[in-house]
Amino acid sequence: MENEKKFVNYTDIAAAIEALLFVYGEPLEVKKISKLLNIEEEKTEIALKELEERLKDDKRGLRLIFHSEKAQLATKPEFSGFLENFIKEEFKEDLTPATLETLSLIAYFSPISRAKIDYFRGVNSSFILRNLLIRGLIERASDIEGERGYLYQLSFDCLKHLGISKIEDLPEYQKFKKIFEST
Amino acid sequence: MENEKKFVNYTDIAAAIEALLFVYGEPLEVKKISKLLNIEEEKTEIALKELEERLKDDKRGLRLIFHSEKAQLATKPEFSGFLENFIKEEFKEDLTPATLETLSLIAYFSPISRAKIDYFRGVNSSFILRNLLIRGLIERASDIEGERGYLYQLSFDCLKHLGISKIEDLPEYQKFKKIFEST
Amino acid sequence: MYQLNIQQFFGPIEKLLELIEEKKMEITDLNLAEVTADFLNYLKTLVNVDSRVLADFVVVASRLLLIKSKALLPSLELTEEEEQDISDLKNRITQYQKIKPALILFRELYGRNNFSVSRPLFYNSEPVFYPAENFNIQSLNQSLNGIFEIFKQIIVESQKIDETPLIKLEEKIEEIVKQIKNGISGFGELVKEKSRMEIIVLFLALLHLLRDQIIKAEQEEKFADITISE
Repeated sequence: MENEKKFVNYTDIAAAIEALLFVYGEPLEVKKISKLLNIEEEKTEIALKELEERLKDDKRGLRLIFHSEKAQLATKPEFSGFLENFIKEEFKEDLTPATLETLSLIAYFSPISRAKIDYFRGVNSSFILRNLLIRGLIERASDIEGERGYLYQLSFDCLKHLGISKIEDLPEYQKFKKIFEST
Repeated sequence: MENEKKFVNYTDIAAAIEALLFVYGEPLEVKKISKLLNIEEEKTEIALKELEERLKDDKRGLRLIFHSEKAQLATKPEFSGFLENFIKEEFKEDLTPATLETLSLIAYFSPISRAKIDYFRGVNSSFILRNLLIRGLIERASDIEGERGYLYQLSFDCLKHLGISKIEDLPEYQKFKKIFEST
Repeated sequence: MYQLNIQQFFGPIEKLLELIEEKKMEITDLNLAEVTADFLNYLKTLVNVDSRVLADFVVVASRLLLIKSKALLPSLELTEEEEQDISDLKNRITQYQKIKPALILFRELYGRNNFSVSRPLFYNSEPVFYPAENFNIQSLNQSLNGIFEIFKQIIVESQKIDETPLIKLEEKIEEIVKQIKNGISGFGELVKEKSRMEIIVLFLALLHLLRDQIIKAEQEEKFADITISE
């Protein structure tokens, strides 16, 4: 590539990733970043970690969000007070108790099938799942349909709405994940 | 405001400005920034200088464009060649099935709202609509704002590319129109 | 556009757990028998709920009734399948109880309004016309056919639900009272040629009437018909 840049170290790569994510805006796959920068995925991962650490500094207004092998640049939640105008329409409406119940099951136990959600709630959840998909709060885990149908997980938009930078940041995530696995 | 942040020093303010400029995208007047953050203009100027200096660091992929009383966050010029290539490459790729789905709904039923598109597809389409707008394949229908936001239609270039002069020329147009109206 | 049924109520497992926790009780057969009446009362409040969802509630209610019957008649012997159903219900409530704190934490976090904002795709770029190779009239037509193929299934499924008449407990209570007045005296006669779903609701109605002492019922021996009278 004519405009190819030579990287000297991880700090260099981290700066390029910052520029890339800034321009793209949406979540970008780690694989794709590596391809664009023409470096190994392993190096991309290290540089992303470096960028993430650097952004944690109080001097910075941005943070990295990681979810399903993608990364996105976003503002830190402590500045949400200045950014009320930018809340998406879909997130303004309140969720019903049943919708929140379903969403929280998906949050803690994703990727999770509809059968499993129905089992826990004791009631058919297909309408609620459709509603959550349309609102963009959840997404199908991948295009691979499992034996018992699709698996669901939170979307990037939902993570941003919650103000967390990765799913593991949910309160007491590990504890509940363990409890869930034992059921 | 519940989420209002108290500033302790200029570093704090600089971080908030970074978040603000990141989201607004376009050049923001010092006056407007001061108003949004509820601080004196003088303080905004000092914090902007601090942010500008900090961004000059090699570790950063972004820079501050600060002139004639306006500030904007942008990528460093050394990345511009590489980023331009990225955009070009990105749009050379085939349309994904999800993108084609969205485009077909817009083609046959324009002008159509996002709510309707989401309803037929059963998932949120906001990212795809943005992609199609940037690709110049669709446009917002002028002056008509639907109840839940904009209406979308194919762009003039797009109709020309398809080789049709009006949407009624699309195959099976009448059949789909009937189904659409009955739902 | 047909409207999705956005559900304002709790799931049956969540509701049962709530009833038990309200009384600060453990999840045992005896305590489940204790909250059966409350659960049936909750079921009565579910108006305008689609029958698929109502059926799920009725399944839970019928298991509760089984537990309740066993508590009232210790001599009643349950089949292996019934025993299995009861232990499955207790298991589910126990599991729900363990994960419930996570659901509460999530609700709190969701309502905090402490969010991150990202930038739209290629924010500072102007639209440029970039058609792709696979974009033509045929691919558009194919895509739309695909959408309506899937969409038709959803509509058919939801219409199936809409067409099943809602079986309301209140109506069934009235029906029993009316039938007794008409001279019917056996539950068997009452449920003749009714759907499974209707039989369950009729049985629920019967229990309501018994509880409120509006009617009397007798059963000579196990599996014998239930005689009902005013």
